[in-house]
Amino acid sequence: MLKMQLPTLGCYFCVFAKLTKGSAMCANLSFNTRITIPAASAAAEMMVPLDPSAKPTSQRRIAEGDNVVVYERHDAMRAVAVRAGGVLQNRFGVFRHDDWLGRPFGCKVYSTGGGGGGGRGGGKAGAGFVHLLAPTPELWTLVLSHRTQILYIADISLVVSYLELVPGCVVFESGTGSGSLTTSLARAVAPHGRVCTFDFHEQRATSAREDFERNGLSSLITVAVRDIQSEGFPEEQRGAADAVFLDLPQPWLAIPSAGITLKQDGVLCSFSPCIEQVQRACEAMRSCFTDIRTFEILLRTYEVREGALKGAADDEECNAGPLPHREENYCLLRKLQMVYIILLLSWLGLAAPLKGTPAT
Amino acid sequence: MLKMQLPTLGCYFCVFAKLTKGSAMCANLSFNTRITIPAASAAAEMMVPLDPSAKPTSQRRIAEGDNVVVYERHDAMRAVAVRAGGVLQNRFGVFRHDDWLGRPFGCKVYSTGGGGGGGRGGGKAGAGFVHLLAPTPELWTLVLSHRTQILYIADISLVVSYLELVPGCVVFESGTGSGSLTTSLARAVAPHGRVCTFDFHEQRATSAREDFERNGLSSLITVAVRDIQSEGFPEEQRGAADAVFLDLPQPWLAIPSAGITLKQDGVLCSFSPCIEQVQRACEAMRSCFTDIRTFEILLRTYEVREGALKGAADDEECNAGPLPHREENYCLLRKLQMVYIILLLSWLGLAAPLKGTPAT
Amino acid sequence: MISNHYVHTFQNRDGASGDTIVEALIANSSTFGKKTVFSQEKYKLKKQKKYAPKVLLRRPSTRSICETYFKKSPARTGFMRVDALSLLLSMANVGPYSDVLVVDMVGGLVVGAVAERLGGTGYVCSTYLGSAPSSIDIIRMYNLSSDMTSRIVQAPLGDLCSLQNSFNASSVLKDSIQAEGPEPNTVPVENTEPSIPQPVDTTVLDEKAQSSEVQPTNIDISEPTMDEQINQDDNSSLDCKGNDVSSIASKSLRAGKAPSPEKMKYWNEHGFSSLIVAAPGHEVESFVADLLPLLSYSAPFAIYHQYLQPLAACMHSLQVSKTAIGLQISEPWLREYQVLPSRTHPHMQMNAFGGYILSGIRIHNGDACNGIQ
Amino acid sequence: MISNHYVHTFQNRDGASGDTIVEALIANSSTFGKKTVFSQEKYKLKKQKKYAPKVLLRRPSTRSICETYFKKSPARTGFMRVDALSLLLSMANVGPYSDVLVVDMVGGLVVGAVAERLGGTGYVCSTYLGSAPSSIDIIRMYNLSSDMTSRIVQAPLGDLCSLQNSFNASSVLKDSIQAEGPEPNTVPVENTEPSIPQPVDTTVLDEKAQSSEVQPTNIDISEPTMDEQINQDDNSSLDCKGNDVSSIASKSLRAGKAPSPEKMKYWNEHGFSSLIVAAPGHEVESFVADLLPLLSYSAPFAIYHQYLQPLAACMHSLQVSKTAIGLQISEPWLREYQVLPSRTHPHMQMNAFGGYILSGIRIHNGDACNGIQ
Repeated sequence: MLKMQLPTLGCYFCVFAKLTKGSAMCANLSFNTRITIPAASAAAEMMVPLDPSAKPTSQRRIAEGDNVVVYERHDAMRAVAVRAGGVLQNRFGVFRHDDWLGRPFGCKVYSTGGGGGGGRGGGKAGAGFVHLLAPTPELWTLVLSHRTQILYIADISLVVSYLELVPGCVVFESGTGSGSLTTSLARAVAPHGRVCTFDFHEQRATSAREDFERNGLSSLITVAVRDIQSEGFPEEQRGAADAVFLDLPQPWLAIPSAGITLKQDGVLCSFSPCIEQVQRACEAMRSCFTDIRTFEILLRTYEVREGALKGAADDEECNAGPLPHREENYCLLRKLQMVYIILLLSWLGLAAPLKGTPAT
Repeated sequence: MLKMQLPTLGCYFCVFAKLTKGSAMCANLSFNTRITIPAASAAAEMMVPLDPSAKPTSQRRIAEGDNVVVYERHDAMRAVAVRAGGVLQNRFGVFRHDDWLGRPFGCKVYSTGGGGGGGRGGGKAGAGFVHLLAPTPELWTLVLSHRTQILYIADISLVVSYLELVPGCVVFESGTGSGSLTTSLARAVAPHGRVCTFDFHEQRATSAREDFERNGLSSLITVAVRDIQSEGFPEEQRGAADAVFLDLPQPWLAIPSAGITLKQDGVLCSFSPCIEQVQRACEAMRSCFTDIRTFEILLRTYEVREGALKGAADDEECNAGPLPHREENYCLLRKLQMVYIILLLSWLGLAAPLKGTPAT
Repeated sequence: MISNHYVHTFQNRDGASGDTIVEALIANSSTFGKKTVFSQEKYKLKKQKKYAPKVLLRRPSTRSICETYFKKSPARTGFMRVDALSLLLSMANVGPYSDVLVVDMVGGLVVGAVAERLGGTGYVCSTYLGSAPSSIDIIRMYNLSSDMTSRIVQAPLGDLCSLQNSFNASSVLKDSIQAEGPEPNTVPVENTEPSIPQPVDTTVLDEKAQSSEVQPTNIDISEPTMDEQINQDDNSSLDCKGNDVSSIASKSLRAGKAPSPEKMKYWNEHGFSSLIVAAPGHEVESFVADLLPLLSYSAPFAIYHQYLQPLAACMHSLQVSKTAIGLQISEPWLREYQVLPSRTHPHMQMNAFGGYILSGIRIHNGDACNGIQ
Repeated sequence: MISNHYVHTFQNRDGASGDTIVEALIANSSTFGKKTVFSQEKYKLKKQKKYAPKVLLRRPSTRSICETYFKKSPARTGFMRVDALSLLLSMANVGPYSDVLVVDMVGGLVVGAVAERLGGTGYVCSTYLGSAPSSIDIIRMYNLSSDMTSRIVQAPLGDLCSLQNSFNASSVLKDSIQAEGPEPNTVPVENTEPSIPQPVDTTVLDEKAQSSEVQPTNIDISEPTMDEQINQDDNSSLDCKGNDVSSIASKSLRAGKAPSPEKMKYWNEHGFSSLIVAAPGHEVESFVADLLPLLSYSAPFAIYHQYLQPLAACMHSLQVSKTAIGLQISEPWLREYQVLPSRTHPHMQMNAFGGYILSGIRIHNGDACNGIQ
């Protein structure tokens, strides 16, 4: 039942580095570090399918216990667990979960009447609708509960690529935060890999664990409470990780431990908003990492609207005589007016809510 | 006879700050600090007109002694001083200056034959042409001799705006470098203002002085040899400047002196490529400046080409039956093919030379 | 009464401190003396919050005016950011003795900026289509002397084109607009209806900006409003040097007059030095086709638009017509940084809308270069 | 002979050091022993420059392959930068057991990246218009096991559409392409003509890159060439563990087969999990109209293009048809920084061409949600 929130700070730096001198003793604790996968609870929609039957297809129907993402519009979505007798109320009206059962993901469902009240733009009776979508890590990022600043899709996708994650990898993360990245890490290493994520904040770890459980990711993700900056990663995980991701205020404190935890040739990423953090992290990496590279990634989003530009001649009262030159301009003008206006929305992809309401 | 060079380092940071506690004693040495303006040499085209008669208009003709910018194409221009009997040879052929006299700026002139030889794309005989343009600070930036890294139009325009330069202002600059910014500063403070520019490198100062002379800017610009980092601005200029611009490797060394040289409420700008320079400059400014703001400006340039996209159906041998759906697509497709392709050229506006040769 | 209007005049002096203003406000408040000490303190704090130290008044400049509109009411100025405006001025080679032709549909932001750069020399000729000029009342936010203001003239495009007895017989404007009165009315800037047409509540924005962080360069762009707590119409205690009320009033009289017939004739023969078009929301291609012949050869031009596509169409048509060279569309990208010990990072707030600029240089497109006019 | 081809195989092992390779090259050089000491040293330096320490061989990954092509021969991969490719994979929710429909006109870069993410589960179905599939021979640069390679299938769009007995009768492909042979040939990847069609001289670029700075992540993408100085065809001294030559050869046999009829039937009934289109230089609007009905409801899709305009047209037509929601065009912007003591600054090299991505989610656009199929 969570709504998207806007980010308050947009720019982060990603520092990537490869381990050169790793924990040689443990270099063979490799790809095959699997854990036994508990059978996923049958009813729950799994965000990352662990077997072919779990993926959403056009023939898979919404069932009780499934998580669905209720899409009102581009910037208004929420995650809902479907249960018998359940009710969703929003500004478009009241939606009964029972009406959703048996329908395919991606379908459009209508409210049963009784407007949402508060929303001034919403429909009043019966006419409101929403779409029910199968959850993905990308959608989850837009609906999750913000317990901390979160990573968005541009950062996430770059991190997954540069960490060179493939199915079967073991990846360590600290801190867990709101679990935005964790979910994408899990997808990248599934079905046989593992994400070990650490947060010093106990309540935050518990909430993240609940979220992962709810999304059917518990078999892929281990959440632990631990202050990585002061304690480092657990000693017994020496050389266990293909990749380590740090999102910590003082990443340089955790970098030596990350070096011990990584396999040889493993990749480390440190994610920071401030340049001084980047400078100190790079400094700390230089002793036993190579290929240290720092990136900044932004995402600019465009919206397309059909719109007419005012013609230069629109301000005139009388119509000009059809001289050839002007004729041509009119013709071009008309063509232009049919073409869409590409509107630069924002640099983050999430700001700038759209005007108008889609429903009713 | 200089050709444009490509920048090697694209990103700079501009730190702007306003003086709070200035040299109170000198606060009335104000706007009216004019210097006597020597009569400009009659023959020379002045880049910044100091009286209404000097500006290039459609009736002003190219005369001996004028500087013209010879435009071959977007990325191939050079500055030429017109002289009787003079000859310009490029890959498009040989151009006689005598043919240019009496023509308006902006005209197209043809080569007299005898191809330029080296240029493989150039015309061979008689058919080559160039355009003769009146020099402006913007064109000068593209044709000047690079003795140092130079500022480009995006940085220059932002600096002039944030320095809040208006006609009559006195502005100090160090170092002079290649004089790219200096020329624009002169335009901004003309006709009655003054630019005092300093460079520690004697030959560089001399070359810059020659350039300014050639462009008819000597009455606006004073070039002095001085190491501002170690010596500071001249004591006698205390409180004389409305604005100070620093492009120095260690700007923090010159900032106290800039504070003394500025009028109260005057604006300082420090221009640096590295973040550490910005950090130290800001630190040095905090004691007696306010409104310290740091910017990065980039310029993305687009090229427009008429081009057709391959239709999805172009790969097919047989033409599909005219079903309504497909019909619509064909129609849209055809429209698209007529519309121009907007091609992202570069972030700097100067890289990425265009393909093809415009002449012959 | 010391209305916001008079507080505006402080902006014309260098560095009038906020405290001075607050003291002046207190001295002129008819009710301040009657308040309790607590109320007095509250009043003072309220005024201090409004005028000092969060608002540090400065001589207004193109930079600060553009930044303020972009922050508070960006739709009014076509989302033109300060870097875009700065580029327009550079690309159009605006300098002393320039005769700059301007199409300003951004409230006067461009006209004012050009007038500031001209410094009382040359002319900025603001042109428009149809019978009524667009509002350019933002020019009264600028620190323009009456001399500088007198350099702002307004003329309908039809007049400029019809006078032009050129070889270029392309414009239909001659036929369509010549019938109208050739003398447009002087814009009564001071009396114009406040025209902030977009739904942005500037007051709310203003307060939000002030409460969230210190905004030393804020300029209050809201229209003069009555202050309930200050009723005395007495500003004798305020030492208004420099540009005073009368000089502001004079702007309304001098700005936007029709150019003299001599000037029109001169421009017809010599051409304008450069052109700036800022008509967001408008199709610019045919506009520019009419405007370009009014420039002298070798004159640079710069066309701003919020969208890329109309500029691409315009650029393509100029490429085909061979009337201009050096054509390029630029998109400025500006980012502010927070530079603080251990907390240096880029901001992202101001980047969403920067707009695009098509720039180029008018050339003589005929081959018979010698024989013109 | 130890050709570059065999050196490539080292990339399949983790961290084979450049020194090892140089030693192997020396050991296998027929002429090395005959050289003078000076020549020997020169030879060693030359080889060292080529293989160590400037080229540090790594297990190839999507990241390094994409970066290398972008640097050396960007036109071949449609100027697709690593951040754009990464976004495509995320936006199309590529994960285990996905059945990803792909249109890859970027040489196989996308097909290989999807196969790497699938890790031997699911399928990547590479589809194409007309009779001949586009080349996907870049997939042999990837570190794909034969299991992973077998998950790459190729099918003409006509076959996929004609099998679909859906309510959506929009596609003309049924009529036009059904006549063609339904079984496309397996792509003989290893034997395909080297297809680097653009005028970029990769060798020159390669050398320039190497001489200007250390490029530890370079991958040599040039085709196998004869090395004049090494003539022995003997690689016995090189301990090729992991994916060896035979496993590479096997890729050519397994990649790009036609999907089984059972798979085709399954996809027809269940739909593909997601769609990625990378067809730069092509108009995508009608393409996507044919592809979208092949997806399952709620399936995400991501369409890459070098230009904004074709995506805008496509997005607009999807908005009108109401077949997709969450539509957005994204432009990634990536910048690398140099972080060194007192010399930290951003680089600008890699930003010019990033491309654009249209993403969205297919929905059921009918109101009768219950009664489908």
